[in-house]
Parts: sequence; C-alpha cells; structure tokens
Amino acid sequence: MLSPLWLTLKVALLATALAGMLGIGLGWWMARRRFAGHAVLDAALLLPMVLPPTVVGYYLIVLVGRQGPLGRWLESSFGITLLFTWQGAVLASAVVALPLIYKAARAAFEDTDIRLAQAARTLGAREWEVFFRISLPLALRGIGAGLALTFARAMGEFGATLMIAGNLPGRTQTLSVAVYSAVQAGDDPLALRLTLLISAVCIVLLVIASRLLQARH
Amino acid sequence: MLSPLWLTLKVALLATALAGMLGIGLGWWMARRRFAGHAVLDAALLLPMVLPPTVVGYYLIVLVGRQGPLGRWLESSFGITLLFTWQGAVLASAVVALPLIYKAARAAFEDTDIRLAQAARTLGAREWEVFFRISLPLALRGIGAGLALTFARAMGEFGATLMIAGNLPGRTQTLSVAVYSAVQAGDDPLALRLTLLISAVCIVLLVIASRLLQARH
Amino acid sequence: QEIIVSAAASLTNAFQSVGKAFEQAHPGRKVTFNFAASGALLAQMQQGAPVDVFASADQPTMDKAVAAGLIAEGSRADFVRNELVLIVPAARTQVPVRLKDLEAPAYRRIAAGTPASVPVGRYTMGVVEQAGLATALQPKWIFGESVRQVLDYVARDEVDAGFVYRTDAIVRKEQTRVAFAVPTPSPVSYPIAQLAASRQAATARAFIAFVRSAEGQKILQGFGFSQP
Amino acid sequence: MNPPDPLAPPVLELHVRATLRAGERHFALDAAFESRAMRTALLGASGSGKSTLLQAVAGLLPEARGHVRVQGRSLMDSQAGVNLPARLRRIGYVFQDYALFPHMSVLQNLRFGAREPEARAQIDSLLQRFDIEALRDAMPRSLSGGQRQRVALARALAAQPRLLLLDEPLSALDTALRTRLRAELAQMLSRVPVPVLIVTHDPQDVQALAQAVVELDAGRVVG
Amino acid sequence: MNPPDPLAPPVLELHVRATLRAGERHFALDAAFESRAMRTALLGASGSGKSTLLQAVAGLLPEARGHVRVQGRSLMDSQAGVNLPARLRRIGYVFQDYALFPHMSVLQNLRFGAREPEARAQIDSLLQRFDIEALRDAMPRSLSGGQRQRVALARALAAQPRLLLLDEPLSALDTALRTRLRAELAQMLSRVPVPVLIVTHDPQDVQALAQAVVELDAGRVVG
Ligand SMILES: Nc1ncnc2c1ncn2[C@@H]1O[C@H](COP(=O)(O)OP(=O)(O)OP(=O)(O)O)[C@@H](O)[C@H]1O
Ligand SMILES: Nc1ncnc2c1ncn2[C@@H]1O[C@H](COP(=O)(O)OP(=O)(O)OP(=O)(O)O)[C@@H](O)[C@H]1O
Ligand code: MOO
Ligand SMILES: [Mg+2]
Ligand SMILES: [Mg+2]
Repeated sequence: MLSPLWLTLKVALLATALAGMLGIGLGWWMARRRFAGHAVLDAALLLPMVLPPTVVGYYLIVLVGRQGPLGRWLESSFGITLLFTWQGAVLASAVVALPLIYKAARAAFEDTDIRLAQAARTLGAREWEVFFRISLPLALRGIGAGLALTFARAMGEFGATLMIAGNLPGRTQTLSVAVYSAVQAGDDPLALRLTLLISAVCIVLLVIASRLLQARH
Repeated sequence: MLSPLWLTLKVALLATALAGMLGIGLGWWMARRRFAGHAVLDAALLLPMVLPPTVVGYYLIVLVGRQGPLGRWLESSFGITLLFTWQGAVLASAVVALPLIYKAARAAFEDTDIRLAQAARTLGAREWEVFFRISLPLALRGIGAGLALTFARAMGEFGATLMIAGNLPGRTQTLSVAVYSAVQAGDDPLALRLTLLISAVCIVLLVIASRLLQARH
Repeated sequence: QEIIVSAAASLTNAFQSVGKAFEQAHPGRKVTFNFAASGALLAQMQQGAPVDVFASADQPTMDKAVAAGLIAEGSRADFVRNELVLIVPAARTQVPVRLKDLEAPAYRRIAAGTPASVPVGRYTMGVVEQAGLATALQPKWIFGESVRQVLDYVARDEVDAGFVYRTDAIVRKEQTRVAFAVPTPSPVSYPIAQLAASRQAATARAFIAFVRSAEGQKILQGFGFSQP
Repeated sequence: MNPPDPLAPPVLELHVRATLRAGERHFALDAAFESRAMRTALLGASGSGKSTLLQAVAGLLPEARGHVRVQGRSLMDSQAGVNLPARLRRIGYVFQDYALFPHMSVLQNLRFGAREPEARAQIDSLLQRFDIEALRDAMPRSLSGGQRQRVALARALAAQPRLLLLDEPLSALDTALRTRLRAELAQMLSRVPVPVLIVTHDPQDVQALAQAVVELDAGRVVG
Repeated sequence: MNPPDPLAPPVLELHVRATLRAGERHFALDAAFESRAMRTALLGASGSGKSTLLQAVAGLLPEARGHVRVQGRSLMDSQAGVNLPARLRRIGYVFQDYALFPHMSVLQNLRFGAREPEARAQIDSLLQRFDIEALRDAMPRSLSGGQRQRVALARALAAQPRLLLLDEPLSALDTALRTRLRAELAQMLSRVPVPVLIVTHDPQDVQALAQAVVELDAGRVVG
C-alpha cells in the first residue's frame, strides 16, 4: 500500500507543479490580453475537463504514443517514452487538471487592482517583478484554491492515467488506479482501506498547504 | 446523437444549479466562520474530487441505493428512487463537481472587501441583502469561473453517473458515457464525432455564459 | 527479465495468482500485469505500449490486435473458457429457470454490460436475440460500465437479475445466486498471445506456456474458469 | 440654532473601549465624552483613534465595550448586554475612504440605503445639492476623488439617518466647492436636526459645522 | 531658492490630449503648459482633470497623445514616436488614494522602489521625517488614513525620482502634522532639486511648496 502512495504523491505533486506553471501563466496572459477568439480559447481550455478522462487519455496516447507525432519526436530526439511510465502519469494528470488552475488563476488575476501594478511600474518594476511581487501575491488566495483543486484532481485522476501510464503495480499504479482496481475486483475491504488512505493523505496535505499559505498572509 | 445531448445538457445544467447553490452557500459560510476543524472540513470537502469518480459512485450507491440508509428513507417517505434515473445522474454529477464551486466561491468571498459589507450594514441591509447585493456580485468573477468548471465537469462526468444512473440508452445515457463507450469499443469515427459534438456544445455554452456575465459588469 | 502482461480486467484475481506461481517456477523472471478493459488495452498496444503478452476477454478484440499486426504469428491460443450465467439477488425466493422467464413482470430490471464496450454485454445481447427476447427485454435493461458493476447491482438487490461470467458470480457468492448457465452461440473463450514487438519473447512464451500448463490451469479453475 | 436644552438627555453620551491588534502592534482606544451639542467635531492627530471611534459607534467593531447613547437611545451598553447590530443603528457613515459599492452606479449607491419612499423622493435633490446629477449613472471607478467623496456624503444622507458620522467628508474638495458644500451641509442639518459627529482637520469646518469640540490623543479624550 | 535660469530648458513642458470613456460619459483632457519653476501647483475644481493629467505624465494612460518633457528630457512625444514606459520615467507618484501594496509592510513598500544602495540607505531617515518609524513593520490595512498617506509620500521619495507627482499629498493630515510635513518636504526639495507637480486645494501648500500655479478647468489649462 505504500509504494502506490509514494508514486501517487510524486505524480500528483509533479502534475500540480506542471499544470500550475502552465495554468498560472495562461491565466495571467488571458487576463491581460484581448483578441479575436479570446472567449472561445478560454472555453476550449476547459475541454480536458469536459471530456471523460478516458477519452482524454485516449487522445493523449494517440499524440504521445510511439506512433504519435509528438511521441515519435520525443523518442527519436531524447529517447523519452511516456507510455507506461510514471512520467506519462504526470502528463495525463497535468492535462486533466490544467483547466482548474487556469480558470482560478485567470479570475484571480482579473480581480486584482491594476492600479497596484501601475504603482509598481512607476516605481521602476519590470514586468516580471510586477508579476512575481505584485500580481501573483495579490491573486494568491484564488490561485491557492485553484492549486488545491489541481492537486486533488491529480491525486484522484485515474481514467487518463490508466490509459497512458497503464496499471502496472509498483511502477505506474497510483492509489486511485488501485482503488479503482480494487472496486472492480470486488475486493471491498481493500477498496475501503485505500479510500481511507487516499482521503487521509489528501486532507493532511491540504491542511498543511493551507497553513503555509495562511502564514504568508 | 441528439437524445444523449439533451439529456446531457439537462443533467449538467441541473447538476450545476444544485452544486452551485450548495457550493456557494458552503463557500460563504466557510469564508466567514472559523471553528475547530475548519481546515480539515475544508479539505474534506475536496474529497469527491480526490476519489476516482467510479469510487464516488460506488459509495453513493451504498448511500442512496435501495439498501442504503438514505435511499431507503427517500423511497419509504417520498417514493423517490435515484438509482437508474436521470435524477440520479444529476446527483452524481453534482456531488463530483461540488468541490469546484465550493473552493472557487470560498476564495472569491474571502477576497471581497469586508468594509463594503459593513457599509451596507450601516445602510440598513439585512444579512441576505448583504449577501445577494454586495458579497455575491463582488465575488462574481471567481464564482463565475467556478461555475464554468462545475458545468464542464458535470458535462464530462461519467464515472459516478454510470454507477448511479446506469447506462440506459435514451434515458440515462449521457454524451460522455457515449464517447466512453465508443472509445472502449474502438469505434474511432464515432468517438471523434461525439468528442467534437460535446466540445462544440460546451464551448458555445461557455462563451454565451461569459458574454452574459460580462454584460452584467 | 521482466515482461508486461496486459490482461482483461476480469482476469485480475486469477492472473495475480498465476503470476506468483510463474515467478516461483521461473526464478529471476518477473511478470508485471496491466489490467484494464480489453478495449483500453488494445488502444494502448496500438500506440506502441511496451507489452509482451496480451490476454483478452473476447475474440473480437484479439482479432483486431491480429489485424493491426501486433501479434506474433502462431502465438495466439485460447487458454480458458468462461461461462455466461444469469444471477439473482441471494434473498429472492423465486428463481428463473430459463431465459423466457425474464419476460415476467417480476423481472423489472435486468442488468448487463454495455454491449458496445463490455464483452459480457455483447454475449448477453447475442443470446437474448437468439431466444427472440430482444424486444421484450429491451425496456428492462440496465447497462453497467463493466461486468463488476452488473455484479454489484445484483448483489445490492437493485436489479432483479443480471448477466455475468461465472467467475464474477463466485466473488459475490454470499449475496448472489446463480440461476442457470446461459449457453452462448460461440463459447466465451479467452485468447492469449505474444506481441510481435516483445523484446522478451522467450519469457513471454514461457508465461503463455505456464498459463496453459496443468499447474496454471489448476489455479485458473480455482477462480471459476474452465479449460478451453 | 437654538441653544441646547439643559433638561433634555445629552445628544451624545459615549464611553468606548477597544483594543486593535495586528502582529506585535496594538492600539488601545478608551474614549469617553458627553456632548449636549447637536454637532460635535472630533479632532486629533493622525493615528489618534478618530476613525476607530467612529467605527465603534457605528457598530462595526465587534470587540468594542462600553456604552453609546444618542439622544437617549442606547445603541450599545455592554453592561446591560445591549449591542444593536449596525443595521439597526440608523447611522449615516461617510467612511474616510468612501467605501462606495464598486458594482453599482452613483444612483444605485444612493438608493441602497434609501428604503422608504420618502427617502427615495429626496435623492434627486441630494444629487443636485452635491453637484453630481450628471454622474448619476457613472460607476465609482470612473469618478474623480472629489466626486467619490461627494457620492459618499450623499449616500450617507440619503438613508435618512438618526446620527451622522463624517470622517473628513470634505477633505478631497477644492476650496470653492468645499465652502459651498459646507454651507449646503450646514443648511440641511439645520432643517433636519440630526446629531453629527464629524472628523475634520479644517478649522473652518469646525467653525461652520460644529458647536462642540472633542479632542482625541492616543485613544483618549483630552481637553 | 534661486530664480529660474532663463536660458535653461523649461522644467516642465507638456501638452497632453486624452479622452476617457465609460459608457455614455466621456472626459476630454487637452492640457498644455510650460513651467520654468521647479515646483508647480496644479489647481482646479473637483473633476477638472488633475489626476488624469498626472496619470498621463506618469505614463499610465495608454491613450494619451502629445508630449511631456521634464528638464529637457522627453518622456513622451507622440509625433516623434517616443513613449517611455512608466518604469523608465523615474517618477515618484503619490496617488490620490495611495495605492499602497497591501501585502507588504510599510518598510517593504518603501524598499520596493528603492533599488540602489544609496536609495536604501535613505529609507530610515524618510521613516523618521514622516514620523512612521514605529509603523515600519505594520501592514497598510492596519494604518490610519493619515498614516497611509505618509507612507505613500515616503515611498514616492524613496525611489529617488527625477520628477515628483503629488496628488493631494497632505489632505488627510491634521493641521499640526500638515504644517510640519509641509516644511519638511520643502526643506528636502530644496536640498535635492527634483521638479514637482503638486495637486492641492490648500492655499498654504501652494504658498510653501510651489513657485508657479497652473489651473485646470474641464480638462483645459486656464489663466
Ligand atoms: N488592526 C489594527 N491593529 C493595530 N493597530 C491598528 C489597527 N488598525 C488601526 N490601528 C492603529 O490605530 C490607530 C488609530 O487609527 P485610526 O484610523 O482610528 O486613526 P485616525 O485618528 O483616524 O487617524 P487619521 O487622521 O490618520 O485617519 C493608528 O495608530 C493605527 O495605526
Ligand atoms: N474612465 C472614465 N471615463 C469617463 N470619465 C472619467 C473616467 N475616469 C475619470 N473620468 C472623469 O474625468 C474627470 C476628471 O477626473 P480626475 O480624476 O482627473 O479629476 P480631478 O481633477 O483629479 O478631480 P478631484 O479633485 O475630484 O480628484 C472627472 O469628471 C471624472 O468623472
Ligand atoms: O474483462 Mo473485460 O474486457 O472488462 O469484460
Ligand atoms: Mg482616520
Ligand atoms: Mg483627483
């Protein structure tokens, strides 16, 4: 029961980091820019959420599988294969969870007072300073909520993960895949134990994270 | 292809409404109150997100099935059964999507300026007026983002839905279940058509919703 | 030396035991399983998943794998049979004895796997059609995402009857009762094969041989499977 | 203005204690005074506790203890267990930083507190008096500083309060406008006799608008 | 103060055109003036465009056209295609509503713009002059109105700007403090000769801090 736990944590944390960077960046960009098709792009960024994870997983393997355009390039250029690896699980979870942090970040950035960013600029701040020292801290509560959701989703993701990473015990079998398998195998006691474990771990981590965030306030 | 579409829309919209009311209420309450176990409850409210939907569905059946405590009560008191009905699908989707709107609403409410609520109180506003006329409109952007995520999730939900609602063609078969089946059955052309349909519908609805929201600003 | 065996979800419990026995019998060799629905397994292999052995719950999925050129020639073999059975909740006093009984109003809801994606559902629809009951039963169906879901519905007394494999019924023998076995037009046989791309062909073949050996078959029978 | 009636209860009687904390810092307010004048000016150096006192009177400081009586009406009396919620105190409060509702137009801001038809009927004349009719449909974010201040003042008056708390209500206005509004305000207050507690740094405001002066220093009343 | 040198370029030369819109309303700014004085007061009624003009000079109004030159240095010249971003204009701007960074302490607010070691070294003395040393670790939300205003002023000066834009920088201060800070400011400005454009409604501010006066009315320079 411990090996899937570490794997799950590793996958969920890395996926949160990956989706977090991408989603916060996208949210920032979409909050500031307006262009034709802006609203459509915004809605399209939610699609990984709208499609059943298994379907997302399916299209992901079409893309990054050995036959896929991206997969072939990754393999020939760097010798990286994503199918049946925990890195693949990270990718799947990150893609599925991306809409969560993106939407939260965009709303949070739009709610920050632009006049504070302007004040920072008159004080000589470059754009990256404005971002890291003003906009990001001011949007922290909304972004924190988005990251909590992202992490939770990454912990619970199994549809797309199962497709890309497979269900290889000890190697790519995350806790949620294990719970799923246990339920499927009719092993109720194991399913319950795993459910309690995953719930406890998640609550503990989220509580710690919220403490840390509060301390910064 | 159209009958699952209407069903999906009906289920997703009702689930968004249900999760929305509950999640916004919970978010408001959690934003204002502090008590022992507050952080733990906050994290626990994310659990429907952390557990694989199939597992959530499984426990929901245990709860609202005919053998379940809630299910038995509902049936004997009101003659309502949720299993294998589209109302069951609404419940499953709402439960799975609840964390999204809850987290978004809580963060948005916490970011609103309490002094504006205070100003409203000095002007004679009751608490419900403060909520509906001040706090809710001020938190609208964050809440809107949360509702968009909730809707998208409800559209895409199928793990828990399938468990509770069964997969009754024309009655409880939602679009995402249909895409899932198509992918599983290896019917790629059908899967692609359904994917495009579900994506298009979702984008159109989200774009319309964001227009409406903007008009209010 | 490690091989990856992609096997249908319904083999989960049985293959885990087989795998342990195989590793004991062949020290230094390791089997890692990848359990999922047969359709998902096929999609993975088509995209180049590094699988050595594929065990499907039905022939059509394996046929598609062969057609896609994934399977090493001559390695395909049927290794177990399963049986379609009709089960009812254990508490029921009335038990159907033939398919036609399901027409009775007492059977309001009947669960089966989703025909499009769950093999057991395909078999079910086949026999129902052959018995001329398709129209009569049509309004009664509740489709599950997997055979386990069908089993669960019956075990919880949510439906009046359900079609599952014998191997599944065994898992919940306390809460369910097998009414009768349903003969299928084509037998429910599971094919196993080595992947053409396998880099561990020897181990893969050894595993397939072990599954088909007397020892392997004994384990599988313990989980309710019968000989091919 | 008539001279205060010596037999009537004091217009304002208050004794407010509260301690504000933020990290290591804290600020203790312990201010008591009585005033028989309808309009009292609250003076004091920056940071002496003027705004904090107004908040306590308005019922916005949950930690406040003591008592607040306005023309004999008890708004708070912690010994007697009385603590009217802000909503029921009927106070017109001009916050130092206005606290306009950013999602409402000027008119909507004014209407928010004007519940009775009578109060509503009066809104047009308020807009006119404060020279903001042209801005009735403007949103606060598109107003200048002085315009915002006038809206805040008009909003407080529109609610027909029984006590006015004005926190530097004219500070953002140019001299001409300030003189005009000061006169306007004085005139309005003489017609509808509402008790007023006004924070200001302008001696002319004190002269024109107040009949008594209370001075705060480090949270306590002096002089 | 020395009399202005007639041969040197004017301290301030500007002509700014911009139109603000919100819904139906719009406000057209079209203000041009030259000033040879180091310190110029900008007067005008509430809503006449003073804050808008300062924003344009600071580079915060993207729609602004025209030119802005400070001591010969061109900050904007739309004909020549020059438009320095706000970051490079080296302007110390005291916003009318302060715009303090709410997530930073007073000290962190001051340090934000003080990039060079020399600027940093000066922070302590600024805190002292504005009587806010005791508040160095306080967060803006726990400050009084006048305290916030002083922090905003200190923050603008801490960045060692080459032009100061002060939007009613002393309006929230009590009379005593106001007089003291006015003197303090005048003294600091006489030591480090930075051009100043100050919006104020207080004749005493004009007298003590400005050598020239420009008056705005409805977006245009009058008188
Ligand atoms: N949450 C807080 N924690 C600690 N101290 C606080 C808090 N809020 C305000 N203070 C301090 O309380 C004192 C009184 O603040 P208050 O706003 O009442 O002053 P004021 O008299 O209105 O001043 P001004 O004229 O500058 O507006 C100030 O010194 C301020 O720094
Ligand atoms: N976005 C906007 N759209 C339309 N009008 C605006 C907008 N922003 C400001 N205004 C108007 O522009 C005018 C000038 O505003 P500005 O803030 O420059 O005035 P000001 O001279 O600083 O006044 P005050 O002394 O009251 O601060 C005001 O009438 C204001 O209502
Ligand atoms: O073993 Mo299956 O492919 O889930 O019926
Ligand atoms: Mg104050
Ligand atoms: Mg202004």
